[in-house]
Amino acid sequence: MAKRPSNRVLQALHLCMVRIRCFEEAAGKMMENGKIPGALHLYVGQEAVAAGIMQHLSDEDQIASTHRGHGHLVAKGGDFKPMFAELYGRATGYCKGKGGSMHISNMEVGMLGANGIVGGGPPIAMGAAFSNKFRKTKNVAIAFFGDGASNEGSVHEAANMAALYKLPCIFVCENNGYGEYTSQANHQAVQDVADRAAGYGMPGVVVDGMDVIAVYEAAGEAIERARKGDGPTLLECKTYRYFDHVGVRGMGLSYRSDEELESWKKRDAINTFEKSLVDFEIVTQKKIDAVYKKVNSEIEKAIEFAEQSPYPDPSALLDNVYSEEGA
Amino acid sequence: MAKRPSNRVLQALHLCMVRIRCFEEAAGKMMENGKIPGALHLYVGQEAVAAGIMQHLSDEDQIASTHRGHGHLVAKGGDFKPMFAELYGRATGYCKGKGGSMHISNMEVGMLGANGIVGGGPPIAMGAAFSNKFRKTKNVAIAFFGDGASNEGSVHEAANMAALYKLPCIFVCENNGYGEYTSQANHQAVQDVADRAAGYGMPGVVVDGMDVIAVYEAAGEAIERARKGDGPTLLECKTYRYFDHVGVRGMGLSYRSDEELESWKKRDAINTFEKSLVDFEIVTQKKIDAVYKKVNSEIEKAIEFAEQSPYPDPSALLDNVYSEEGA
Amino acid sequence: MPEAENQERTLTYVASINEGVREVLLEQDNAFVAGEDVAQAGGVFGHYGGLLAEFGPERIIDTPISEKALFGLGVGASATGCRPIIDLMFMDFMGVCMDEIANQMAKMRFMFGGGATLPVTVLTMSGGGMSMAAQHSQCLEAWLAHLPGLKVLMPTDAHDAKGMIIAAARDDNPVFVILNKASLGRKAAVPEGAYEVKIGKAKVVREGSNFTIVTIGSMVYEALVAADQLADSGLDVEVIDVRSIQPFDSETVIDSIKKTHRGLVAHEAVQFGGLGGEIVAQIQEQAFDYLDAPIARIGAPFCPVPFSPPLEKVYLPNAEDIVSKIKGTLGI
Amino acid sequence: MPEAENQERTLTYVASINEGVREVLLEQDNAFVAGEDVAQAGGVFGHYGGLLAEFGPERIIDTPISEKALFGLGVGASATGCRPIIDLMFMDFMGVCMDEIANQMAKMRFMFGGGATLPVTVLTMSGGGMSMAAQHSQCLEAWLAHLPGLKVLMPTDAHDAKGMIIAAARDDNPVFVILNKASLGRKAAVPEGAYEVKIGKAKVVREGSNFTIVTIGSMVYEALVAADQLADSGLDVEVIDVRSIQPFDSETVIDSIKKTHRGLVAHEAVQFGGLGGEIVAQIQEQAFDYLDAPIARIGAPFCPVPFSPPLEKVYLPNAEDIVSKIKGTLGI
Ligand SMILES: Cc1ncc(C[n+]2csc(CCOP(=O)(O)OP(=O)(O)O)c2C)c(N)n1
Ligand SMILES: Cc1ncc(C[n+]2csc(CCOP(=O)(O)OP(=O)(O)O)c2C)c(N)n1
Ligand SMILES: [Mg+2]
Ligand SMILES: [Mg+2]
Repeated sequence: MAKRPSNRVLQALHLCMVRIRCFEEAAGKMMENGKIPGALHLYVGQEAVAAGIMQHLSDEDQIASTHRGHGHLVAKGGDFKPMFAELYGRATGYCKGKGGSMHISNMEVGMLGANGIVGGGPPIAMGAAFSNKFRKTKNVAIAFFGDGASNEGSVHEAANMAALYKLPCIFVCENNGYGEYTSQANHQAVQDVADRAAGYGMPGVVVDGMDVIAVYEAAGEAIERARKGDGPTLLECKTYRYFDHVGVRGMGLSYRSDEELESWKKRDAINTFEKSLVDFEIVTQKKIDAVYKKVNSEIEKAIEFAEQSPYPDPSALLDNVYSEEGA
Repeated sequence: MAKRPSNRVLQALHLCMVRIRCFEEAAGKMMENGKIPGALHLYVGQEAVAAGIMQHLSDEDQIASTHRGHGHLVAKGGDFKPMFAELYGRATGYCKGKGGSMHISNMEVGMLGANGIVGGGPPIAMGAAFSNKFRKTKNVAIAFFGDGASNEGSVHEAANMAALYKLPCIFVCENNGYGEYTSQANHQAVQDVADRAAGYGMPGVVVDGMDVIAVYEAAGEAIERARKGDGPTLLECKTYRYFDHVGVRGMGLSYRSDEELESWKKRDAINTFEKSLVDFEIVTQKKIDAVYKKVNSEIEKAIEFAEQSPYPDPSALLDNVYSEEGA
Repeated sequence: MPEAENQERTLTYVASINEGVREVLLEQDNAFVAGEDVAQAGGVFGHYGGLLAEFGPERIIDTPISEKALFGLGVGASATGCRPIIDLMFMDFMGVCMDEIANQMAKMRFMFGGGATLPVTVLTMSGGGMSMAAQHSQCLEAWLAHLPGLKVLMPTDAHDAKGMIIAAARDDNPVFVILNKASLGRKAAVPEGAYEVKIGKAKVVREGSNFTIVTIGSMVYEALVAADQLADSGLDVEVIDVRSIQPFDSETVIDSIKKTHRGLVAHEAVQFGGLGGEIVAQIQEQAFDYLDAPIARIGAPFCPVPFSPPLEKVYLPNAEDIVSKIKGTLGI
Repeated sequence: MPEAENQERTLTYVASINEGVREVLLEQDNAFVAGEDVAQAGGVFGHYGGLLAEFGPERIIDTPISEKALFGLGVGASATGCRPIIDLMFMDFMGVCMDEIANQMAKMRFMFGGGATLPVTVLTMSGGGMSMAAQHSQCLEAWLAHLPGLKVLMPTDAHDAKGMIIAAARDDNPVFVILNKASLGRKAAVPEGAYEVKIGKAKVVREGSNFTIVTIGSMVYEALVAADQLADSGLDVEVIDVRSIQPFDSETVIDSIKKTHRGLVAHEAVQFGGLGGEIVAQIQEQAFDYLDAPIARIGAPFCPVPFSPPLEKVYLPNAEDIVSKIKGTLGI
């Protein structure tokens, strides 16, 4: 169907996944070192989803993210420095330290925020898609949500409205099998969230979320469809998170087995993709190593930047509650 | 499939529909006469749905109704006197005049209330179904909702939870083609709300809501399934309301055509059923006339009762906010 | 009412809402109206009548019955270049979309460190008196005024309804304009064309020298009646229409109290936990030494809104209640 | 704290919640706990730990992330013979299910003319201090206390947490027990077995003669610290823990003010529109002639809860704020 991605795209997908992985691992480490306060929901394991989708988007396309939002922002073009600074709660962060991990955002790259409310994003993405259509742009908006979030009424309402108005909105369900510590089997009676698409009158597509090319291609189709004015798609990506729901080791509950985790790690999106890249001689292992090195040094600098950045001044507390221009 | 209903059942279905029709027509008249205050959402046209479903239920089975709730309560065994008294806002009403049309209810016959909030009923019915299972009864609970309400998040959540726990809950969508003045085509991109059932892992059934036998049989299957512990069903009944959204003539908006209304009236559930009953010599026209006479005289008495009933005493205002027993 | 003094033309509240929205749509290309039955039906109270014909279905939009999506639309579209006007048919339905209101719309700008601007206006209808019972008659403005990030207006008369809708739509923040059912058919002088009623400014609707009634929404009418009745008891009552509950114009209220030394706050909302408490607390904090008597409050009793007309009549605070409360407090 | 005087055993707040719920489950066959991650995970703060093992999956129930359904479950099941305990993980999520809370749970009994009884208990977690930012740190009790039909409790310490959960579950009305994060790890003397902390009764946690601090939830701790500090300034401060905000025990508060003649109300919730206003209004209405100074208020400033720890620290009211506010008000 979709033509095979160019080498440029393949490398971009790889770089994107590596950037996310390294960012999240570093964030997790800094959290465990007591440097990052609050709750951190890490994206490690799910990189192929963010990478495969965001590869199709420009800064004018929007996404509304979830509590597990760093990966989305990295893929959408977020800069490491203001990202780390935000996680650290510094004045130089994307949200001036006011949002933190759960509200990290950058409107300039079209990232309408992580969201502390499960199911909070899809109505907002749908609204952005409405705006895209209303303003007669060709932009799309992506609504990210988890398998757990699929049971929130807000997702249902947003999907129905998007289908009704044929909005350029892609509903991306990142099904990692769990909502916190509750398995999918314990939160819904269906196996594929995509089965819900038919009830809204939109296509429902299931894709292997550990296969970045599969995600890239399925997303490409959905996004093209949306840009043409043919309306939304529900794209379900089967994936897995390697760390705990919150943080790295989290609360240490035994809600899933080591075997399960290992079996997913065997299919790790980055490892398998790198193997293909090398096997098909698209890049050398050396080049791959160089990618990691570059990314990690960027991360080091970003952490340094964050750690040297000042905390917000107490006097800033009451800023940004209202926009003053219009008041 | 299901065996042909007995003559007793056929007559009960007929009586039930006639009782609803006559009740609603009288209520509409009294409203137009200025006797009934507030908003009245009349059920005329949809009688086959309430009749066909409630025929399977006992007082211990529950229903959670909608803003269009009189028909459901009549079919569930509601008494005309306290019903009219409630519409009139009298102390002798089912809710002591505190609820009115939009909150009419009677727990003794398992009617958990009309509801002023679109989509308000299904989570409550689901909760009652949970209770039935928890308390190890064989009772079922019915969640009524309209085509318009199918787009509320609450319905989505209740359906998913009911399917997950295999609750004895039937989700009955009365699709009358409109939510207030907005046609189904203008509120959702699908034609059959039942298409949403698959996404929850429950059967979805579409039935002709103007055919009381069809409703009765489909409901019978769903209810039997639920009582056996096999979980919920989404039963969509295609139907039509003859009067305006509120009241009889309502706001006089032209949101649907006279032809459309007439075409549905030609298939009127009561008329066509009566014709069959006579044709198949199950009852005589004379007996049918007697049914109307009896029902109408009961209604007259009920109206008289309501009109002669006192309004609630102002001192009753603060009663019933809390239950005192446990406080 | 001072602003309208030289105007001849009077309009009903319903018609003035319509004019206000129309002016906004003429003025702002990226403004649209979205809500349930706002387009084809023109709103359940007719206040959007004619707008579909004039502005077309792209700008006057009937939505599904999905308030979470509706408010998501308001948030997402306003953050990305539109200026939505969102209609919530009855204020009571806020519960269905309170997350979108409280956690998204109100907080997005702050959470993003100022990164997002949300020029969205919400119009909704509050209050009782129509036998609409417990779920269609509430006054829940206290919920909204407690939420940093929102502005909240409650225009009482036709003049303010139009002017506040325009002010709200021109503001770059989420602004709720809470309309009230008791005003729907009432007329007031309404200027043609666009004008603003300033957000954050209360209005002295009756001047007086020795008692202040601070009122919100429908209670303004009752307070004016009460003021007339109290004149016989030697009270020269000043009546203030708060109009803008967030931001709240404490200055106008405090100045009046400093002049009159006595006062009462009246609203239709349930008294316990209503805005009356906030206003009283501010008065006693800022004008303690001026007070000759406690500031009294009038609000609805602690029960849901009853359906039965005689009960609802007892339930709703009115001029009589105000008069007797004031007399009781002053011992006259 | 008087009720616990002769008890040796101390427990953390987390452990006392657990015991309270356990006592209820032992006592009431038709009680069950439903919520997100309450069963297998034992709750995100561990307060339901061990209950699944003891009572089984029929009574300790993990639900989908569907708060509307969860509260519908509470309403429907309680109206039909069960006594549900519903866990709402964070109070901030109320917006997602506010209709079920406000329009169904709170009003059903009244709308039905007394025809329904809803013995349902809701447990939820409020407050800041954990860098959880704007959507996981709120104190929204003012929304609930404004709703006739609900009872609303805010136990501050471990003793009251257990006793109030038991009292709530034995009550035949919908009762919210708002727990608070600042208390989670704190210990207090907690009796074994079942006991009730009476709904509607405030607690004098420190006696004093010439100033009253009326507090809610986490602010009790700050008030006690402030009281110690103020002793040097000649103030003998009485501290009242409101505990039951609906019904509200005005008697205890008024009695104290009549004795001390001066006071301050402190809560963690945003000051504007918070319950402080209600309490101040009642005090000045019922004890006007006893007041030597205005009743001051302390609450959070008018902005969402910020993430960054130093900002959150400024945001959260504390002992220092209380002390300086009191000194400012009294001019000492
Ligand atoms: C409305 C709401 N309910 C509950 C929560 C608590 N919570 C945070 S994340 C989460 C699980 C979400 O699961 P899923 O949507 O599958 O996303 P994942 O964490 O797996 O990425 C829950 C229950 C919340 N933040 N908001
Ligand atoms: C949450 C909510 N939104 C909107 C309304 C206003 N309203 C009352 S009835 C109705 C239409 C309902 O349509 P449907 O569910 O199809 O039921 P029908 O009236 O056709 O029986 C609307 C929008 C409401 N009562 N509650
Ligand atoms: Mg998940
Ligand atoms: Mg309908």
